[in-house]
Amino acid sequence: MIFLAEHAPAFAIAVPLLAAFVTPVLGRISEKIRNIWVIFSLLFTEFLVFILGCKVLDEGVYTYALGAVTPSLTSPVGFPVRIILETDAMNALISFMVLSIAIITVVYSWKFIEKYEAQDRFYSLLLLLTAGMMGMSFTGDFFTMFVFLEVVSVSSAALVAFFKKAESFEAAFKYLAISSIGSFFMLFGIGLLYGHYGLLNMAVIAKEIILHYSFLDVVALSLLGTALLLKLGSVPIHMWKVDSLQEAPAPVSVVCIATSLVGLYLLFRIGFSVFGLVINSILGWILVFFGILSIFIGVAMALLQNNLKRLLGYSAVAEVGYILLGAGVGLSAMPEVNGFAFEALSGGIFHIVNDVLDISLLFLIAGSIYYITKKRNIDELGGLAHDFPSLSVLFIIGMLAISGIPPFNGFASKLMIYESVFYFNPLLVILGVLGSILMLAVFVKVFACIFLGAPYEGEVEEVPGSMMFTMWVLAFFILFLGLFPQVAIDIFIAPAAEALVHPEVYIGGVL
Amino acid sequence: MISIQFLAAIILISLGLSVAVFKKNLIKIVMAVHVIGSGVNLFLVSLGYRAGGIAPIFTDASKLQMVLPTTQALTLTSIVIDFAVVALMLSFVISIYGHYGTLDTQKRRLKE
Amino acid sequence: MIGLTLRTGAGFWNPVILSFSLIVVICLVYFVRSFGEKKYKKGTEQTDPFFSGAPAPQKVGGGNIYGIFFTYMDEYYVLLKRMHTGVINDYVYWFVLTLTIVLVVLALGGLP
Amino acid sequence: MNNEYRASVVVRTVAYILAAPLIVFGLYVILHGHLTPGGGFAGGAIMATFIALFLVSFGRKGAGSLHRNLFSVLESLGLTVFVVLAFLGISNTFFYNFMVNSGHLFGRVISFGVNPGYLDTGGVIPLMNIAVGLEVFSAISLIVLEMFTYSREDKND
Repeated sequence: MIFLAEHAPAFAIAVPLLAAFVTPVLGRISEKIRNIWVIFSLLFTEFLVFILGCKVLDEGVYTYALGAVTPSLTSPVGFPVRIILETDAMNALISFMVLSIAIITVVYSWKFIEKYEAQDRFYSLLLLLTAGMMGMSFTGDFFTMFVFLEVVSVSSAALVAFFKKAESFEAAFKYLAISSIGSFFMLFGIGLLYGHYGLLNMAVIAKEIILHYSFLDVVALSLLGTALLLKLGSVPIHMWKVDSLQEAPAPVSVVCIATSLVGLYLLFRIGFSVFGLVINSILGWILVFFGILSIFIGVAMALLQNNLKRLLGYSAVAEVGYILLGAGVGLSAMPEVNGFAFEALSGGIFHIVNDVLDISLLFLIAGSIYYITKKRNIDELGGLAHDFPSLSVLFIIGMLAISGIPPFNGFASKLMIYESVFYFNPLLVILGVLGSILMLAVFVKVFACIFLGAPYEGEVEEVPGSMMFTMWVLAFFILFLGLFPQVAIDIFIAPAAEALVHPEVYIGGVL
Repeated sequence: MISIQFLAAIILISLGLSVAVFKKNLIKIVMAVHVIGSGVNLFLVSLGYRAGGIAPIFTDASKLQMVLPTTQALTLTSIVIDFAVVALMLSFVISIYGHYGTLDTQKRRLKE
Repeated sequence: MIGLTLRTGAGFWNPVILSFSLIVVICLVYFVRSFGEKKYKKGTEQTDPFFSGAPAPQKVGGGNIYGIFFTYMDEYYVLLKRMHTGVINDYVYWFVLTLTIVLVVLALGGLP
Repeated sequence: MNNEYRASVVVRTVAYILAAPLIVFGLYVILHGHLTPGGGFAGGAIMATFIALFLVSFGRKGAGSLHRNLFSVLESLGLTVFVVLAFLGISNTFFYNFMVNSGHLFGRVISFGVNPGYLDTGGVIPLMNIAVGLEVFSAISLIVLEMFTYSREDKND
């Protein structure tokens, strides 16, 4: 157990990677063995991340040097020369969430993609994507971050094109083109930082930057920050995200939501831990600006849509806006975050968890509706509540949660964001609440069109039990976090926020 | 005085960006992505250049004379990534051409 | 009740109490509802929805909802539709524009 | 469009002549990855050039004799070997070079200073280079093969 906990950061990347390479071989033998293998490897990884998370919550930040004689030998010659994986409460939380979403996706996919070809490659790419996201969340240096970011881009673009329709190829091409341009700009920023400091390790750069902060760092920060805003799909560079969320299979859309979550984590890591000690409130204001823009344009465009998954894609864009709003208020108070700014940041982090649960539930319901009716336009649907009452109950839970209606989880985190942002700037709260109301309007429309009305005439299939099970699991967590928000705050949200607002602890983990 | 290799990298990146914004052909966009990647790679590898440096392999040169091979490793990795991205994008372009019958970026079905 | 009340810095929020009172209110509503008239005939026009005397539509399409909102927000939506062209060139253009804005704002206000 | 596409005799002859040097040079670059510039990716790409040349000179018939399943199995094998080698150092850390200076395979102990470049050094690095070379060779060959056959089929329809 101690051995596993010691090597957990490396294993969390390597186990899905190894599983991804073995999956095509196993798929030739038997589909059942392959499915068991995939789910078992992901469960094992989740167990590793869980014990790593417990260790980190107990003992503080944990660093792991790849290829060293002992894991803790991070800087043998005075500065780190190896690839270092650094774990604190924040990335333990993010990687745990990502793995849970991946497990739910795999269970959902068993039946969902049963009738399609190339299932081996689907699971293989899904595991590769998981490994990439693990790498992105655990990495402690900039270049490894870039590499895993590209692993995630390439594998998720290939997954978006899984249905092999004309539109899915178009969406995948757009996704890959814009995200690789973003990645290369990020690499350019990383190159600037390397040219300035001769190092790539985040913690060491964070330490050096206090002494040598200059215009070069500002350029690097804006390149990195814009590329990450692109990755997480903030307005006005959100169009690729909506396209790919619309055309991807529903489980892949859910995983794409998880990738933007990891992008948010990296943005926080760079904003708080690396540049947190030097940058003033202007970066926070930039995040607040893009957050408000995302809320407004995302919700307004969602109101216009008639394609269910495109509508959900735009609401995912709007939900990211709330996280940016909360975190931006927290960031503008760096380097000393306390009081309302800390509450806003914890609200933002709590909203990451809630957002990924709510949007995932809604996307999985959209996938089930496509599975049973083969239709995606809400005008062609109607009256599904007669035949599928449990699906409509799930949809009500998801829609109330995402629009922030008590007592669901979306309300708890939005309340934290609103109340603390109110002390920062009351106008922002008004805009945020307005966005939330419009979000409810969007989903009332969807509910009325899909589930209400005369019974649906047309061929329907049953929703398989494994798909219903995954959706009920998500709904259970939504209800649990809605009813007991303070439990979540005490156990993992507050330590994660603490880890972000104390960059010196992060720096001390390496040096 | 800005070095000529940095200037070349900046020119390559701006060329790629302008092609990506103004040219309406999917193949040209793939080329633009590749050119941006090459510009960034040129920038990275010229960061690591040191006049009169020695490769850090089986020599007993002093530590200060040897070149830190980090940037070379970075550039090689990023070339590999660039290769993978371009290959995948080209295969998407082949499929798009098969379905749409055109390479024009203006002919799209996903909008608003 | 330790751990059940969410402290938000400015106030507090207890979902358990709210859910409990919600259940109480729902029970109360059902109690009041039970006083209602029970003599209506099922399956006749008495249970049909009332739609100004005309037969009620069986299906409301997504485009039919919030029509008046779109009418009054027309200018805003024209702007939004012009923004979401779905052309890859414009995506790159928006990226470059955002990069410029972030760079200028950070350069003006982010330096020590 | 002629189904039996074949390149001219000049191209085919040059392909025959270049085949052996390409493979040998690719293997050389892979095996000397820990001593000279190059390594798994560069060597694998050089070897995959041979497959591209083969396809160009022998067309569809040549493509028919290459099995894509073989390439995907080789690709998986290369990647698996790479990760397993990284796992083997786990008694210290992941990716720990447990074979260097051990006296066994690729573990020759050398003194500090100039040497002629002994191949028998480097620990797991040469083995990882071989694994990566195998992976890159089969992956690039697979890409070239898929693109080649797809574009040919497209034209014939």
